[in-house]
Amino acid sequence: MTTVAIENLTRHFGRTRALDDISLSIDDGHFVSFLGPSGCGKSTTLRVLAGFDACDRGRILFDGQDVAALPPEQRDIGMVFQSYALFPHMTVGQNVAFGLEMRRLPRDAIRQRVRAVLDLVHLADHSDRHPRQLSGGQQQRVALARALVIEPRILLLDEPLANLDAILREEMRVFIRELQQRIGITTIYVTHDQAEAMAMSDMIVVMFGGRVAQVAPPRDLYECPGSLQVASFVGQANYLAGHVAHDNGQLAVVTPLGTRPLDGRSAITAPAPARNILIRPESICITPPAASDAVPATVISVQYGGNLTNYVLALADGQQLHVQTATPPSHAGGDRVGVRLADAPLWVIPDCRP
Amino acid sequence: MSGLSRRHLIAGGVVGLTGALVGRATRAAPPPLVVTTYGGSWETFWRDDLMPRFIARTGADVKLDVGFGRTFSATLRASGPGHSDYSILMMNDVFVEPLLRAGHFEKLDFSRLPHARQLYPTALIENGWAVIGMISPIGIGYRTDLVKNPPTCWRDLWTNPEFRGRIGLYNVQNSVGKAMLCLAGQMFGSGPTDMDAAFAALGRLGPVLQTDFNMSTMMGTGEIVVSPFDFGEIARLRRQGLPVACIMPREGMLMWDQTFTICVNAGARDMAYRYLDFILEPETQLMLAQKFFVSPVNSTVVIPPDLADAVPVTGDRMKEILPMDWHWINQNAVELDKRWSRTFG
Amino acid sequence: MNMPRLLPVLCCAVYFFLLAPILVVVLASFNAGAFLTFPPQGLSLRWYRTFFHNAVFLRAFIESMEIAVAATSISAVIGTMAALFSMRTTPALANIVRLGMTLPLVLPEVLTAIGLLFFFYAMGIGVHYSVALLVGHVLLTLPFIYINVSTSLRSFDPSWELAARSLGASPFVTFYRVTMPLMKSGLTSGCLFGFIVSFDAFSTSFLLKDVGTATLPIQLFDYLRLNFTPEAAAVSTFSIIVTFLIVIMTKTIFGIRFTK
Amino acid sequence: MRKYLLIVPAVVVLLVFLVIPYIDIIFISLHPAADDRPYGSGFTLRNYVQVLTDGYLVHQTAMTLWIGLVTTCATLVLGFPVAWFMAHSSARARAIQQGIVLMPLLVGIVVRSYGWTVILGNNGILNRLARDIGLTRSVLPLMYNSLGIVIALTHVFLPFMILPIFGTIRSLDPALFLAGRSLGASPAITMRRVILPLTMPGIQSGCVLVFILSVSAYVTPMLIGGMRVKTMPMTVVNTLIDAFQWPFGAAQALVLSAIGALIVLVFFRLTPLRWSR
Repeated sequence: MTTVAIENLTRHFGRTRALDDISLSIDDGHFVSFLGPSGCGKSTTLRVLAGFDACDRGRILFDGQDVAALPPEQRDIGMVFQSYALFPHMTVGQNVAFGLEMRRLPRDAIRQRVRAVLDLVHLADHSDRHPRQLSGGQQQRVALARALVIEPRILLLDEPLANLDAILREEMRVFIRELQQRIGITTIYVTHDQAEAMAMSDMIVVMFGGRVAQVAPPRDLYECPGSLQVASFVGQANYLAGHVAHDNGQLAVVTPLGTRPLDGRSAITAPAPARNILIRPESICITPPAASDAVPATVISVQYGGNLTNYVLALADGQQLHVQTATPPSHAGGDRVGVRLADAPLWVIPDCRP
Repeated sequence: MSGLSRRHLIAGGVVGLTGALVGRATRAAPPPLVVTTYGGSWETFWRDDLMPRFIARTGADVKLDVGFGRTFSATLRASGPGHSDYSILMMNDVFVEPLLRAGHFEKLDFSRLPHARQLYPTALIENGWAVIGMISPIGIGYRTDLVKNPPTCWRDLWTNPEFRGRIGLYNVQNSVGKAMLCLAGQMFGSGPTDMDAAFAALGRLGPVLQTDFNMSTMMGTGEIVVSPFDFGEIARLRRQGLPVACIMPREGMLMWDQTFTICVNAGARDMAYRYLDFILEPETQLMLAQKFFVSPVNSTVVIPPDLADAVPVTGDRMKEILPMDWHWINQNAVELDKRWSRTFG
Repeated sequence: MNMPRLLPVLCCAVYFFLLAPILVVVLASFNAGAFLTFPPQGLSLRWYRTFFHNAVFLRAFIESMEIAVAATSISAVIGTMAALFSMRTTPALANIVRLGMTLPLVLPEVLTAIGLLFFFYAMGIGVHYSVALLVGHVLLTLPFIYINVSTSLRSFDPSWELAARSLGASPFVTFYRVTMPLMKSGLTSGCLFGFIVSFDAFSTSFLLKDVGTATLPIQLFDYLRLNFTPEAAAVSTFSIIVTFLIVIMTKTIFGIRFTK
Repeated sequence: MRKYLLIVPAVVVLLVFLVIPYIDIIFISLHPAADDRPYGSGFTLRNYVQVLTDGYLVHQTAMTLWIGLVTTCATLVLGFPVAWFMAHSSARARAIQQGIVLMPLLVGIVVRSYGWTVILGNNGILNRLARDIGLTRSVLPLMYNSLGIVIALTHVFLPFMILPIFGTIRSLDPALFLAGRSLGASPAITMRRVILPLTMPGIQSGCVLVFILSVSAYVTPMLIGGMRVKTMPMTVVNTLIDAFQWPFGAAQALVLSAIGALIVLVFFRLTPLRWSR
C-alpha cells in the first residue's frame, strides 16, 4: 500500500537545528517507532510528516509522491495525539464520523463505517457519549478509531499511551499492535519509552539531537547498538573493557570475565585493540564463588522484581556490574559470589574505546 | 497653523487616500442646509411645522441636526474655521463668543436680512456678527401652592425665610448660572465682575439644589419652590396643571438667547441667510412664541391676548433684560468653575 | 454545599438594589399624568401611544440598533481574530496583545471620543456617513469581545485544530466545525456585552454622531433636557424590553454561558 | 507566517484610531495655550505643572480616585456573595439571576439616572419613607453628592464585578471547600485561605474593570452629582469643550489616565496573581 521516504529533512527553530538532515525509508505496512529523549526531534519529525510544521529543506515521499508542499488535510493521514484531541463538543460517534464527513461520504456509508470501526475498538455502545464521559483508555481507543476510520495511507501516533496508567498501557500496546497488523497500515509511532517501542515495532528509529542515531529492528537495536548512546538508551547495559583477538581460527572477544565469540553481525573482521564490550545484565550468570572459570565478585544490592531479580555486584577492581536473573534471589548484600558470561557471542560497540 | 498641517500630515500618512476620496465625494454634491435645533418638542416643531414652511417657500434641501451648544462647538472646533458642515448655527451667545473670536463665523451681511431692521436692540449683539432669534427671558419662578409670600425681586431669595433650603439654581455649566453670578456681583458688590461679592452672596443662600438644565422636575416634585425660571417653561408647566408662576424681578431679568451665526466659507451660505431671515420674520416669530412661549425678537410682532400671560416680556419690557459680558465670563470660566465648586462642593 | 443562612437574604437585597431604578422607570412609563413623577398619578398607556407615533424616537432607536449591530459585528471579527492569535503565539506577545486590546477600555471614553473627533476632521472625513461614530463604537465593543473570547479559549487545546486538519478538514472547515463551536459561548457573551455597551454609549455617540442623526441615549438626553414627560420612561421601558428579548433570544439560540 | 494575519486588523484599528489620536492629544498637551487658535506654538510642560500643582485639580483628582476606590470596594463586597450564590444555584435559578445582574446595563444611562433621582432625591422615595416612619425630620443627603455617585456607579458596574468572579467560582472544584473543612478549617478560614486566593483572577479583573470604568465615568456623575461634585472627567470635558483650553484639558486627561493606569499596575503588583490566565 504505502511506503514513506524521508530525504534530507532539515528544520530550524531560530538558531537551533530541530531536524538535521534526516533521511529514512519505511516499508509498506511496517510499524516504525521514533524513539529518543524529549527534544530529540522525534515529535518534530512527526509534525513535519503530518504537515503541521514546514521543513526548511528535504522531501517527504508517500508512495513516491512528494507531499512536503501539501497542507495536512490533503496528505491523507490518520493521527492520534498525546492528548487524544477528541472534540469535546461532539459525541464519540460524531468524532469518528468527522473525517468521513470531510470526505463527503454518503450518510449511510458513514454510519456503517463508524459502527464498524467502533466495533473494532470495542466501543460500539458508547457512540452517543461525550469524550469527557469516557475513561482514559476508552478515549484513547476513540482517538484511534477516529484516525483509522478514514482508512488513511499512514497512521501517525504521537506518544498516545503517555497519559495512561501502567497496566492499561501494556494492554493498549498489544491492542494497537494487533490492530495495526490486522489492517496492515503503515504506522509511525513516537515514544520515549524504549520498552514500548521494542514491544510494538517492526523497526525503531533512535534519534538524538535532531539526528538519526540508528535504524534497526528491535532485537538488533538491543543486541547490536551502533553507539554507546544508543546502547544505554535502549535497556540497561554493562560495558567492559576488552579486545578482539584470534581464538581457534575465529575472531573472539576477550574480556575480564572470559572470552566469547564475536557476534556475527559485527563489522569487525580483524583483531582489534581495546574496545567497549556490551554485556546486557541477563547475559551474566551468578555462580558459587569457587566455580571454575568464574570471576569473584561481591553482592552490593539485590532487588526483587517478581519474575526477575536484579543484582548489583562489584568486581575485585571495583567495577560495578548489573546482573539480572530469572530466578528468585538466592544471595544477599555482602555475599561473595562468582560471575561468568553466558555462552553467547559478544557485541563490540563500534568505534568506541573505553 | 503648525497643528493642522501636521495633523494633515499624519492623517495623510495613514489613510490619506481614503480620506481624500471620501472628502472629495462629500464635496462633490451640493451641501444641504443643516439646520440645528434642540431635542424633544423643539425637534418635533422644527421637523413638523417650521421646516415644511421654509422648504415650501425656498425649495431648500434641509437636514435637521439636534444637539446643543456643547456638541456644536466641539465639532466646530474639531473641524477648524471654514471646514464646518454647518452653514448656520443656533446656540447661546456664551458658546458663540469664543467661536467668533476664533474666526468661525462671518460678519453678518444685513442687506440679506431685511427683517433685521425690525429687531429689538437687545437682539443685535456682538457688533453685527450675530443676532438673537429667540429670547427666553428669565425671572423668578415659584410654586404658588407651596409659597406664602411670592417673591418680587432677586433679593427675596436671600431674605425670604420660607425659601431657605428650597431654592433651585442653574449651575455654573449653564449660562444662567454664570449670569446669576454677575447679577449677584452687581447686587452685592461693585459690579458684575465682582466675584468675591458674588460668591459670598451665593454662599449665604444656604443649601441650594442645582441643575445643569432641567429645573422643571425639581419644581414639579416640590423639591424646590423657587428658582430662576424662564417664562416660557412656567407657562408650559402651568398649562399642564402645575401651580407655578413667574415674576419679573425689580433688578432686571436674565435670558436664554438663541443666537444665530453664519459660518465662514459656509457651504449653503445663501440658504443660510434666507433661513435666518425666515426666523426673524414676524410670522415665524409668532409661531415660536405660540409654541415655546419665547419672547419675539421682532418688535412688530403683536402678542395675541390669549398668549399675553404666557409671553409677558415684550415691547419696552425687553429693555429690562440685563446684558452680559460673555467675553469676560468665558475668559474667567475655569476660575468661576473652581470657585463655584468650592462654594457649593 | 452549605452556605451561611444570610447569603440568600443578602443576595435578594442586592438584586432588589439592581432592579429598583428600573422598576421606577417602568412604573413611571405607565403614568397617566403629564409629569415624570413618582408614584404615578394613575395608570395609562398614553405615553406609549405618544412614543409609537413619535418618528424621532423610533428613528433614534433604529439608529442605535444599527450602530450597535454593525460595531459589534466588526469587533466580533477583529476581536476574535486577535484572541485566536493570542492563543497561537508566545505568552509574551499574547500579553502585549491583551494589553493593547483592553486599552480602549482603560482610556477614558470621553477623551478617546474627543481624540477621534479631532482625528476624523483632520482627515477631512469629519463625522460624515457615521464613520467616526462606527469607529468609536468599535473601540468601545472590541475589548469585551476580546476578553470574553480569549477567556473561552483558555482551555482550548491547539491539537483539536490539528486533529481536524489531519482528518481532512481545510483551515476554514476546521474553524467552522471545531474552533468556532468551542469558543461560541465566549463569543456570544462578548457580543452581548458589546451590543449592550454600544447601545448605551453616551459620550462617544454625543461627540461623534453624524450631522442630522442621533442614537437613542442622545435623543433621550436631548429630550429630557427640555421635556420631562413620561414619554422618556416609555421609550426606555420599550428599549429595555427589546434588549432583554435580544438577550433571551441569543441565550436560547446560542446557549450562552458567561465565561467559564 | 500566516498566523500574523490574524492580528493585523486589530493592530491597524488600534494604531490608526487609538494610538494616533492619543499621540495627537499628547502633542497638543505639550503646547502653550493660545487665545484665537486651538493652541500656540512652541513646546512647554507648563500644562502638566499646572495640573499637578493646582490645589483644586489635585483635590478633584483625589476625589475622583476616591470615588473609584469606594465604588470598587462596594461592588466587590456586594458582588462576591452574589457571585458565590449564583454559582451554587440550580441552572434555572442561575439563569434568572444572570438576567437580573445584567439588567442595569439594559437601561439607558440617562433614564437610569432619572430612576435614581426618583429614589434618592431630596423628595424621593427613600427620603419620604424616612420621613414617614419618623426616622429623620431633615432631608437625608443621598443625592447630589459623592454618596449618590457611588450608589449609582455601584449599581451600574456591579455586573462587571459579579460576572468575572462568578466565572472563576464556577471553574473551582467544589471539593476544595470540603477539603478545606476536612482539614479542620472553619468556613471563614477556608474562604480566606482557599477560596479567595483561587478566585483572585476573577476578583482582579472585576476590580480593575470597575475601578477604571468608575474613574472615567462621565455621564452618571454629571447627572447624579448635580454638578455639585465634580469628577475629573467632567472637568476635562469642561476644559476641552466649554472653555476650549485644549492643551490644558489634554494634560488633565492624560494625567488622570496615567494615574489610573499606575494604580492598576500597583494593584497587579500587590495581588499575587496576574489578570486572568
